[in-house]
Amino acid sequence: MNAPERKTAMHTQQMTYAEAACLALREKMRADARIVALGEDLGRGGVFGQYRGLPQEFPDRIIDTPISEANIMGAAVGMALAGLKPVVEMRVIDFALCAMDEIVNQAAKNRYMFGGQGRVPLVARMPIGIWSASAAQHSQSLEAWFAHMPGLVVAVPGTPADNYGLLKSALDSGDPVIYMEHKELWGLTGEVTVGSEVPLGRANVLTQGGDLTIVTWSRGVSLAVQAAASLGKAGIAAEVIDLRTLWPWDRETVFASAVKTRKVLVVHEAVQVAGFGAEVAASVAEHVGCKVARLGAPRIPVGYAQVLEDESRLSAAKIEAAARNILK
Amino acid sequence: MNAPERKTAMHTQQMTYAEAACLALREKMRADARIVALGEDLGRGGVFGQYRGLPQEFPDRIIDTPISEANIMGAAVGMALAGLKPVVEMRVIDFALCAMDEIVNQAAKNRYMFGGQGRVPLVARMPIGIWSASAAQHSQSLEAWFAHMPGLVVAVPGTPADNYGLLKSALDSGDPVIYMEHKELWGLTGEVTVGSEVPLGRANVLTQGGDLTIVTWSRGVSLAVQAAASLGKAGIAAEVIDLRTLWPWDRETVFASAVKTRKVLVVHEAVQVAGFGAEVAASVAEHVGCKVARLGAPRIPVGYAQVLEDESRLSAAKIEAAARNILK
Amino acid sequence: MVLPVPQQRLLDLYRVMRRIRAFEDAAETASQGGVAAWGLAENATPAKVRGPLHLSTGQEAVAVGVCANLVRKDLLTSTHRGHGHTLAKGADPARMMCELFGRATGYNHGKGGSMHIADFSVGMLGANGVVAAGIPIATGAAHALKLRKQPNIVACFFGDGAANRGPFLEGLNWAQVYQLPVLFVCEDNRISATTPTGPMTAGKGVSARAKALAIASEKVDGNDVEAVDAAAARLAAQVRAGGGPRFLHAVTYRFKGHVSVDPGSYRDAREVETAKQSDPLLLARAKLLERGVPAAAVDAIDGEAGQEIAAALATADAAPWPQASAAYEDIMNTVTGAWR
Amino acid sequence: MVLPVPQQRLLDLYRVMRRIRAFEDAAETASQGGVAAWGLAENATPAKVRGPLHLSTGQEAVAVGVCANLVRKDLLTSTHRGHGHTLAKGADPARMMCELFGRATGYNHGKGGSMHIADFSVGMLGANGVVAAGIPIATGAAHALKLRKQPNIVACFFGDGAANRGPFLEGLNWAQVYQLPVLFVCEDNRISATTPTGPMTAGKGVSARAKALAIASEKVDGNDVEAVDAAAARLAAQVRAGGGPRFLHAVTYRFKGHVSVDPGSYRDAREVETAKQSDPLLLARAKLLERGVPAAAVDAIDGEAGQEIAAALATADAAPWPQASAAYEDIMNTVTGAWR
Ligand SMILES: Cc1ncc(C[n+]2csc(CCOP(=O)(O)OP(=O)(O)O)c2C)c(N)n1
Ligand SMILES: Cc1ncc(C[n+]2csc(CCOP(=O)(O)OP(=O)(O)O)c2C)c(N)n1
Ligand SMILES: [Mg+2]
Ligand SMILES: [Mg+2]
Repeated sequence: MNAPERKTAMHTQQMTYAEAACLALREKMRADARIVALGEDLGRGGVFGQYRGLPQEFPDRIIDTPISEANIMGAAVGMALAGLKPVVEMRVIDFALCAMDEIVNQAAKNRYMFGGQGRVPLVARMPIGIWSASAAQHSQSLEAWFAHMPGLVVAVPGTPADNYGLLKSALDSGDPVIYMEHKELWGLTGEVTVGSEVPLGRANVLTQGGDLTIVTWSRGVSLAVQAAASLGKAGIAAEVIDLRTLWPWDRETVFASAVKTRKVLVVHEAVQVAGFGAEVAASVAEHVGCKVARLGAPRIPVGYAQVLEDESRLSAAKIEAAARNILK
Repeated sequence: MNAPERKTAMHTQQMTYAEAACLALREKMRADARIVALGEDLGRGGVFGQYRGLPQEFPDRIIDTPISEANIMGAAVGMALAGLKPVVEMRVIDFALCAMDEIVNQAAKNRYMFGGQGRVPLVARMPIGIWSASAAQHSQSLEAWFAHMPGLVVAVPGTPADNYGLLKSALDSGDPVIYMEHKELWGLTGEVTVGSEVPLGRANVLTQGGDLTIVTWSRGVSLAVQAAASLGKAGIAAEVIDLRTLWPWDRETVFASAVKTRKVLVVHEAVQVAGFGAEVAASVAEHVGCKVARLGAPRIPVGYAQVLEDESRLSAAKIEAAARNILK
Repeated sequence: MVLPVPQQRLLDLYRVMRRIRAFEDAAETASQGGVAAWGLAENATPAKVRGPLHLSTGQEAVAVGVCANLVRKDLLTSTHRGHGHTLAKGADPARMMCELFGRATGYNHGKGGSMHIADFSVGMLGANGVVAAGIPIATGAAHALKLRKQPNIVACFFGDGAANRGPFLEGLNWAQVYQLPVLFVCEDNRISATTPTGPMTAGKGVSARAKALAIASEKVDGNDVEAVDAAAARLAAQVRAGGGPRFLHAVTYRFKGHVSVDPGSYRDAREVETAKQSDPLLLARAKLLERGVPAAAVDAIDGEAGQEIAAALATADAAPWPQASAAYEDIMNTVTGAWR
Repeated sequence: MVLPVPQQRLLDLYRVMRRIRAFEDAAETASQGGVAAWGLAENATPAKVRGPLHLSTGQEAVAVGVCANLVRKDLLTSTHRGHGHTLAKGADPARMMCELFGRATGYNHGKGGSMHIADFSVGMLGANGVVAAGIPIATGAAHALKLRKQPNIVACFFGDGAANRGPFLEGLNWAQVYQLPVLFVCEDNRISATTPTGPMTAGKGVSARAKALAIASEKVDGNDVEAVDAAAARLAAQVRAGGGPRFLHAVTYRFKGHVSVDPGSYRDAREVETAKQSDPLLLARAKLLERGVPAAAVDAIDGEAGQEIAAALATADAAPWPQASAAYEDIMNTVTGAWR
């Protein structure tokens, strides 16, 4: 059933975060006929254009579905058990809440609970994050939930290159991957090395520095780099680490940086209380014993008006202020 | 519509954790006709006996429902908006995963999203924890998820007295409360001060000590007290703090103890990675800057066989070992 | 000029439909160019209405025909496409527009926007960003009304796409089991975002599903406000009399894209043009003229609606923004920052 | 002694039913006194079967009649009450008993127990602790079979209580929309844990719901294994021929409590006694005798089943426990402890 594999020579190309995902999926679908994608409105290329062109190339494998999140996810589990590799589109993570039994009790536990009799190699895409004026039910970031859940892999790409490379690795993982693209990054342009892969569990050190470590992911990445540049002008050298995957997460890289700088600031858009930043900060405190601080959203739903939404948003200025605070 | 309030004189009485909940609910239902309880099999007193006697006393207000977790929770939101105070029984938290949209997108956000036009004073009971040989889909503890979610209160009683006193406060909270009883505590007997209440957000310091602080809740409470007793024999004085509610949580009490002991061990049955222990440990590290450590379950589903289940279980011995480790 | 009663009712229905149309048109204009949704890049100059805006243009007759049979204390749950329901239930267009503009004087103090428009004071319990999520809430509200022995009913609006989600089954089953006072209203515009609903829906559609649960239903032309009004009158009366839930299946059409920034290019332009010939406002106007109501009287209603909405826009434009501190209100313990 | 073909089939069906009954009875005995479930206190001396045990005693004819029409490569999803389905699909009772005993040699290596009993090698994709959760999984498996152009079908078992959960609607709709090869089987024992299902279920029951989705259904006496076999044969053939999903509504009775430690005192004792007169094993035996099969031949089957299950118990009793380290297998990156 497999189409002949087309080898792609490595070359770099400018593209958006959405285009990077399209390209990764196209390559993988060409190489592996078991990959299908299912979700609402996919036949028109996905509501963010992240499947653009694929319905034309793979008319039988890009599947439009009824509005039935529970069944979309549950069906993907069944498909995986019966030999396919489904990519499940949840549109925004907020709607994945309609499919939590299927994700948590079914997809995540299947392999373990049945003693390894089956595997569930699905990739569940659930775009996260604040998205201009979309208010409380379309703006959540729940990566911490899935990091807490045994059996799940969690990927949180912050750049086009990582969205390309991680999506490919996710499709090879063999276990269910919660794949979280950020809704405000779709249009972000960057260089992608076509033909590359980004391994799960490997962080990316974006800037080197000895004064403090900033650990972040997803929407935080470009803002942290901006903040680091601004700090740099003031003579403060920040090491910015993009975790890229939260499970597994690259403890070695973070701990090594923490040992060097003795000050770790964790930055994420999600609510700070019980966010994944708590896991990183607690781990650093336990294993390195240095200073830690967190910057996340206050424990409020995301509001609609700009001024309210801004209270939940990250910004380079907020990151810079938090960095200066930990340096005090 | 309110029944005449019956004043209960304060007196203490021995009872089980399940009986304590029954008593609290009975008192509240007698005093406030707006309180109703709904869930599967409630008409027979609940599968753990935690509603025993109530169907007889309140035949119209203890409501048997179809197996429809999503609608049970969603209906409770509607009931609350239309003037009732529903107690929602989810049986075990694992089934509450079938109602996550209703809990997270509807119950938790309603008050905020609609600008305070309405309130959702519901109490969602979702028993947590490992329960002899019930395996991966009936043994979860997901308190960290709800602590992460703006709009929700989270209570995790560890004793009969607290199950009595917290359930009463939960019914007064005015906002949705995730009320997590532990399935292995139903039979636990203890002294209850009838007529008392336990405020939300106030921890209970169970033992005093200057050598280290053990912060825990729910199933961890009695095990930590046991471990502290054993440590005490070896001349180590542990201060055991039962948080009792995770949102709000009693940071002042924990920080004060941390300032004194300079060593904080957080203990919970839930998976350690991104558990609520991470929030406590990270907060202590940030605000007190002392040594922290965590003891939670490994990131595996709960297995069926005793030896597998034991890997996920807390024990006094494991707590003692972790305590000795942080003292090194 | 004294009109016979039926024309007065149609004029009243027409007036509310026209108010909705004017509101939607104004909101649509105010949203142009500024929504960072639907795959478009974020715009540097934000529009006055920044968030996703789901317009019910073309579907006014359903909201109006149903709500004409509700009293103020009756309750209503809505969908993401909720402006029409909210106005038809009696909300103030100016406070609604303030909400869409994200102002402190909006119904939700700027916290909700279009997708969460609500006016609890007239029993409108909120638009909802999650398809079908209003159904369980409506059944619960009806359950409370029954337990509290109140004489009111709940109208529960949802789209054709919602009938494929689990809560549709759970909610309808529940309402029938407990014989609750709820009128389910399926606004069947035959599309779910960009996907035609028909091929995604097994069997003979929503009425068959209601029937399988023994819930009596009626199907109406959802563009004919009198037909909707008449069917809703019958069904609401049965519900109000304690007969348990009823189901209204109203077939209509969505003139606009799924959200205001969606050009809807996945639809055949001719299909849209044809559908516009059954514009519920045109149909109602034609009926009025045919029955002898002078064009000037109808035009006057149009003019009043235009003025009313122009005033709403002006109010919204002049209204104050929320304070940043308001982000910590309407939620426990965050106002002091203590639990941040 | 050469029997005419129909009796051979009935004997075969009887043999599997008897195996299931013997398995359930033995498991029930092995679970006595040790389950810390259902409000009982934890017992100091754990039983051999520690976990919650949902017995299908009395319902054997449904599992057996349906699975007699499946081939090994056909797939099956089950419920919390899955022993019968698993045995009927061809699993080895000894490896099943090992699993119930929590031994390393069980199908799930002791990780799942009764509630997650499974034998993927015969296409039995698992019992499930969540009511109705098998339905979406079955539709997805069938979707894969169709996309991969495989000639097999999926049997999807669920209880009457499951028909009130959302995934029932979502899954049936999905199966019909994509015309998938799935046979839905409702094992209607008329109770959901301690709650009679009838009063919780609107309308004319599950078949009406299937019909509303245009899925053809048959209703059978679920205690008559020949009736189930015949109906399943018809429906499975239609499904296999590419006719899309079909629905079998089998009415039966649960002889035991909801779980093995539940005395079921909420039920009228006479109701249970009456029901036992329609014990599917008694009915099949009576038919066999009536048709001239000697009692000794039937007794022999009973004896063989008893021996087989006694052997399974002995195997399970002697089987090794899992190693503690096995807790970190079958899951990524935990085996090394690196990601603890
Ligand atoms: C649970 C859920 N899934 C998906 C969406 C995204 N979504 C918003 S509206 C819509 C289409 C809804 O169709 P229908 O119910 O017919 O309502 P209409 O938009 O036609 O009024 C979808 C898929 C959502 N909001 N909620
Ligand atoms: C989603 C969910 N809700 C509740 C339960 C608890 N529960 C287990 S079995 C059962 C009754 C199921 O009834 P039915 O589907 O008729 O199956 P039966 O037990 O009669 O075989 C319930 C409520 C569950 N396992 N999953
Ligand atoms: Mg529609
Ligand atoms: Mg049943």
